[in-house]
Amino acid sequence: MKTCLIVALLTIAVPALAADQTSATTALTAADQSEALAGSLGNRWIPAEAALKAARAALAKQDWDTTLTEATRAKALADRAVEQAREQKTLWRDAVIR
Amino acid sequence: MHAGSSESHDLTRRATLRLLGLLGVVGMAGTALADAPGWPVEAFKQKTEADALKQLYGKPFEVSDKVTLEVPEIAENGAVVPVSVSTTLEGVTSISILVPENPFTLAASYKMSDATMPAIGCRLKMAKTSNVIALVEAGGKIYAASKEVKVTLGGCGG
Amino acid sequence: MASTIRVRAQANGPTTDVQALIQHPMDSGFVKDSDGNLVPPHYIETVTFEHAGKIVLTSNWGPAVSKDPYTKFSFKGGAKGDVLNVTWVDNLGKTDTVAAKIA
Amino acid sequence: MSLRRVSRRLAIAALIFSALGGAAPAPADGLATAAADQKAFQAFFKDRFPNLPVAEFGNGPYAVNAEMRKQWEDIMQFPPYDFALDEGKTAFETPFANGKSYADCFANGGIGVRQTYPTFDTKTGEVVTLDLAINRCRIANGEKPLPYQTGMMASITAYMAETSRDKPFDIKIPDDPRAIAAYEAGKEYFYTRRGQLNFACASCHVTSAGQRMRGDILAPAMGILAAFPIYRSDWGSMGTIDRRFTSCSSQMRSEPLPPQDPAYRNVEYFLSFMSNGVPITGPGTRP
Repeated sequence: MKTCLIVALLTIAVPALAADQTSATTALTAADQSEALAGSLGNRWIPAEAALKAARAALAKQDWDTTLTEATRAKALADRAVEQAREQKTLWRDAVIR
Repeated sequence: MHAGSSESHDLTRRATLRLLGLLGVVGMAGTALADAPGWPVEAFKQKTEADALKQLYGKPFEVSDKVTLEVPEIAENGAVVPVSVSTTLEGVTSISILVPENPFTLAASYKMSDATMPAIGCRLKMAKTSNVIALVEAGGKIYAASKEVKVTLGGCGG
Repeated sequence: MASTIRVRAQANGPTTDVQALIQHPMDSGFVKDSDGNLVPPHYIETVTFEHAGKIVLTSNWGPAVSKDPYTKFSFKGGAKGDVLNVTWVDNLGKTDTVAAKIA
Repeated sequence: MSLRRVSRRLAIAALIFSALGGAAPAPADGLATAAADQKAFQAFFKDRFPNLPVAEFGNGPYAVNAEMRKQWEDIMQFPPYDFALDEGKTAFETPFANGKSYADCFANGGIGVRQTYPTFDTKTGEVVTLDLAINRCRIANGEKPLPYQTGMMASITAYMAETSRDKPFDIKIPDDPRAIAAYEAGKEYFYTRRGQLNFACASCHVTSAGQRMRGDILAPAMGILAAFPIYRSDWGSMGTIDRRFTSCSSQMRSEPLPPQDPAYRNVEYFLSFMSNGVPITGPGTRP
């Protein structure tokens, strides 16, 4: 529960800070990694792809704030996709008509 | 390619006619000639039932149980709504279909000869839920029937 | 190139039953393409069905007629082997015509 | 939090399951499983729609909704796929530059064979759909492959389906571990939730079959591919199974796979096998 709270606080706190190039590229790299993992599990989400694209476009324009926001969003979506794919590895069997 | 062979020539002709129309040289016939001959251009521009009726027939209609309008209650897709109109009236000279909630009210108008059976089937687009009004011109009078068709958003069409 | 008009005309006792399907986009001018630009209006304005020198039906259409438009009607007369001429003209001045045999 | 707990519990269950030897069925067992799956699948739909003859399952939403059926019957008086059908027949009958034709690539000259696709090719160890077979035929004869989703591919498959109308789906799984693996992969794909909306194919076409999704009626999964290719009013044009699969994926906010991706081919194999006995109705029309 405590970790959850800290994570929640961090998530809220991040956009409030002015982003710089380092934080933006770090966030984008992390998002790319999460999305690659989702892809390897055969579960890339369209909105995650869209957020990544927006982040890359913002990075090219050196708009660090937008890069950070979009990359953070992309990573959150990609992480959820990874979680979904991992759960479904076993859960799908429950849906099979027998 | 047969369909487009005379296009450029024709567009020039049409542009000329439009221009002449604007100058008032061709006068009343000007706008009509710019479109297919005989096509009721003004009637197709109208946005209300009353205006379309006025342009098309210039007289009011009376609701008649001798006019049968067949439409679905809920359209499976607003892009393709089967509509059929038939009547037991004698001396039918035209059948028209209005969809008042569409951007333009008049959807289609069919001119019949004395050999044509007074019935027509077609497929229409409907932008949203609307009445569909069938107008039958017979013996110089206008008779009508109307029904509502519900148009819903597709779930799987995105 | 194949005709844009398909006609099924069937002599049925004293009348001939006609169904026609025309390949045409019937763009209304209200729909956007995938790039978000409005597709300009492009629709058939008139279709005529002519049998033995007499026009048995004139369809006047606006942009609310569905894509690949369909027409169904019947007329008195017409015999197997007779020709039914079907012609359309659209708002861009394009046209096509077919001489269909009544079955 | 709770999801994680559930998945952990399931992971333990899966461990026990695989420890008991349940993870990799031997070919004979695999075939028995597929047969049992098919029996249960068809029993489910016959139970869900007790008054519906098997032949009707190929008519999708029109089989289960009277209001839509009436409109469909109107449209079928002169179906909009007629132009594609003509185009497909002409293309099918036109020889390639080398003098050979599609007929040379298929059993029975390609006439009346649609119901046997997808097949499992034991030489290459993969599922071959009709669409893939058509393009392989073209490539083998020095022609360029056709794009998969619409256009000429839809026209040719429309013609081939039409020559197979009323022939029941007759999909075979050979006694080959790779065929069973492909079937199992298709089954897993069909039941796996994916995309931001967290839907599986089964969520709509099994659990909610026959119900409304906004304005549309969800077609039962059994026989759902029998009508392909289809003219959809919504598309205003023809579409193949690939077009339907990719648009289903997109609608679930899941990045679509490329047409004829092995995963799509496997799910087509699974679905068609589940539909054995349902007659081909294609080409079809859909809202």
